[in-house]
Amino acid sequence: MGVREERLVESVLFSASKPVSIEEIKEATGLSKKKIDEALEGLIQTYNVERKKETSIEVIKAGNKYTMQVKKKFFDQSMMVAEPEIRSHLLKTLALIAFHQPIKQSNLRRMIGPRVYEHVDMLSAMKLICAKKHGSTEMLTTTKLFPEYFGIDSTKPEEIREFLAKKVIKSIEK
Amino acid sequence: MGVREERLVESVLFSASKPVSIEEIKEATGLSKKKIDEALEGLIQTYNVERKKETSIEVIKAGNKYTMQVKKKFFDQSMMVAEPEIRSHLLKTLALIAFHQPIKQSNLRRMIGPRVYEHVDMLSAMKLICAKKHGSTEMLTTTKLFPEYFGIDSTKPEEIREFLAKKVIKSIEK
Amino acid sequence: MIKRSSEGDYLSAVNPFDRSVHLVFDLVLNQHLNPWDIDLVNFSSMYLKRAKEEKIDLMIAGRIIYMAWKVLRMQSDNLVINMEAKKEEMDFGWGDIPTGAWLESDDGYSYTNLVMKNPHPPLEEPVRRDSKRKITLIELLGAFDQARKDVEEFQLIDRLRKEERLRLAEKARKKMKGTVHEDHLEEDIALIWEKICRYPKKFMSLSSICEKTDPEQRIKTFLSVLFLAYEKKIKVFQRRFPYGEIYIKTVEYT
Repeated sequence: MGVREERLVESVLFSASKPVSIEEIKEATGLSKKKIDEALEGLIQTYNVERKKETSIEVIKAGNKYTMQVKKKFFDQSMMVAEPEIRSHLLKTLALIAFHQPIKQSNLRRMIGPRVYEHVDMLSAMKLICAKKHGSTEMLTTTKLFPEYFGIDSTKPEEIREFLAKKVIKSIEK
Repeated sequence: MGVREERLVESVLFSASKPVSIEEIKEATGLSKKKIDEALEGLIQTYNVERKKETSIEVIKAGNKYTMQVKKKFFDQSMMVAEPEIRSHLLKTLALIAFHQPIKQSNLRRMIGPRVYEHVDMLSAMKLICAKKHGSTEMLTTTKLFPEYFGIDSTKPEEIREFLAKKVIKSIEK
Repeated sequence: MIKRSSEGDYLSAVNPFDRSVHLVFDLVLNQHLNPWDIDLVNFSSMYLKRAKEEKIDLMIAGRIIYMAWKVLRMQSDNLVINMEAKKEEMDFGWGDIPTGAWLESDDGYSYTNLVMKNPHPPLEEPVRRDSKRKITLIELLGAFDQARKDVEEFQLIDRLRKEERLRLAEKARKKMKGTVHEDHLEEDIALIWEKICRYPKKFMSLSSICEKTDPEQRIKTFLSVLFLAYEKKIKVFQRRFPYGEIYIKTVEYT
C-alpha cells in the first residue's frame, strides 16, 4: 500500500470538511479508484484501530462517502468551537417563518424590517424554506428538508408549527 | 502529561475552522491554561515530529493562536486546481503591504499601479489589512488576523518582515 | 556628449535593441508607466553583455544609461517616501523596527523588486478545514424566543418612528400656516413663470427678471425659479461657483 497515496487521501478528507465520494477524491488527487480504496482502508485501520486511543479523530464511511470527524465522546467540546451553519440573525428569521407559517413575506417584513428579502433568499438557497408567489408578495413555508434537519417527525406545516409551539411553551414553563 | 487533555485539545483544533486562542480552548474544554499548554506541546510533538512521515496534517502556532492544517507539500499535490491569477496578484499586494507597513496607499500605487484601489478594498473586506485616513491618502497596515491566517508564528512587524524576506529568497531558489 | 545625452533631444538609435530600450524608458519617464514594471537588473546584465560583444555607440549608450538612472531614481524615491512615512508613524508600536536590517533601502528595494518579478507570491494560503456544525432543535427554539423579543422591539421602534415623523410633519405645517410663503408661493411661481415667458429671449440671467436691490424679491424669484426647474419647465445653471451669476434657460417645448 502506497504511503504517499494514503497521505494524499488523508489531506483531502481533512480539508473537505464534509463527506466525499471516491469520485471526488479521484478528481482531487488523480489517483486510481483501486489506490484510493486501499488508502481509505489504510486510513480507517490507522485512525480507528492502531491510533484508537491516541486520537480524537476517526475516519468513517457514511453511505457511499467517507469523512473525517471528531469521535462522539469529544463532540461537546467541538460544538463549542465549530461555527454554526446558520448565523444567529438568519436562524431567528427561520424560526419566525416556522412558527407563523404559512406567512406572507410582507407580514414578515413588518416584523423584522427590510432584511427579510436577503434572509428569504438565503434560506431558500439553503432549501429550508419555500417562497411561492401570492399576489404582490410571497407566501413562505418550510420545506421537506426542514423537519429532516431538526429531527422533527412531521412534514406538514401546521403539525410542525404545533410541535414547535408546544416545545416553546415547555421551555418557558421550565 | 494527561492523555485525555491532549485528546480534548486535539478535538477542538480539529473542529474549529480557524486558529483558536488558549482562551477559546479553555472555554471549550474547561482545562487550565497550564494543561492546555502541555497538551498543545504534546500535539505539536506528535503531529510534527513523531508522526512526521505518517500524517499530512500539522499543528502550528499562528500569531497568538493554534491551528491544524494540511502540510504545504500535500496541498500542492492534492489540489490540482491552478491558482487563479487574481488571487496571486492580491497576495503579492498583501506581501508588499506587510513588508513596507505602515505604507501610504499613494506609495503602494506607485509600486503596483491603479489596481491598488481594488486590492485595498478586497484585503480590507477580508480583514487582513487596515486602512486609516492619512491626509488625502490612506495609511495601510496588516491586522491581527494577518499572521493568524497565514500561520506566521509572530505578531511583531520586524519578525513578519524577516519571515517574508526569507520566503521571497526561498521562492527564487526553487 | 554627456550634456547632450542628458538633454531631452531625441537620439536616433540605429540598433533595434537600443531603440526598444529607449522606447521602454521613455514610456516610464514621459508616459507615467509604473517604474516597477522595468526590470533594471535584467536590463543591466543584457546591456553589459552587448557592450562586451560589440561596439556600441557611446552617445546612445550614455543617453540610455542616463534614462536607466532616472528610472532607478523613481523606483527608489518610492521607497524613500515609505521610509519617511515609517519614521512619522513610529508612535503606534512600530518604533522597535531595527534601523539596520530591513529598513535599509537596499533590502526594501530588492524585496519589492523580487515580489513584483516573481510569478509566485511569498505568501501561501493555508488549507484548513472549513467545517460548520449543524444547528440543533434547542437552538432553533432559543432563536424563536429571541426573535419574538426582537420583533416586539422592532415594532415598538417602528411605531415610535412613524409617530415622530407625523409629529414633525404636523409641526412644520403649523409653522407654515398663515405665513407669507404658504399663502403666496404658488402665486409667486405663476408670476415669475409669466415673466420668463414674456422675456424676449429663451436665455436670461436671474438678475434680469427681478429687482436687484430688494433682497426679499430676489429670494422669492430664486425660490420660484427652483420650483420651475424642479417641474422641468426651465434649466438653471451657474458658470462660476459659488458667487457667479445664475442663468435661466427655458426648455424647448415650452
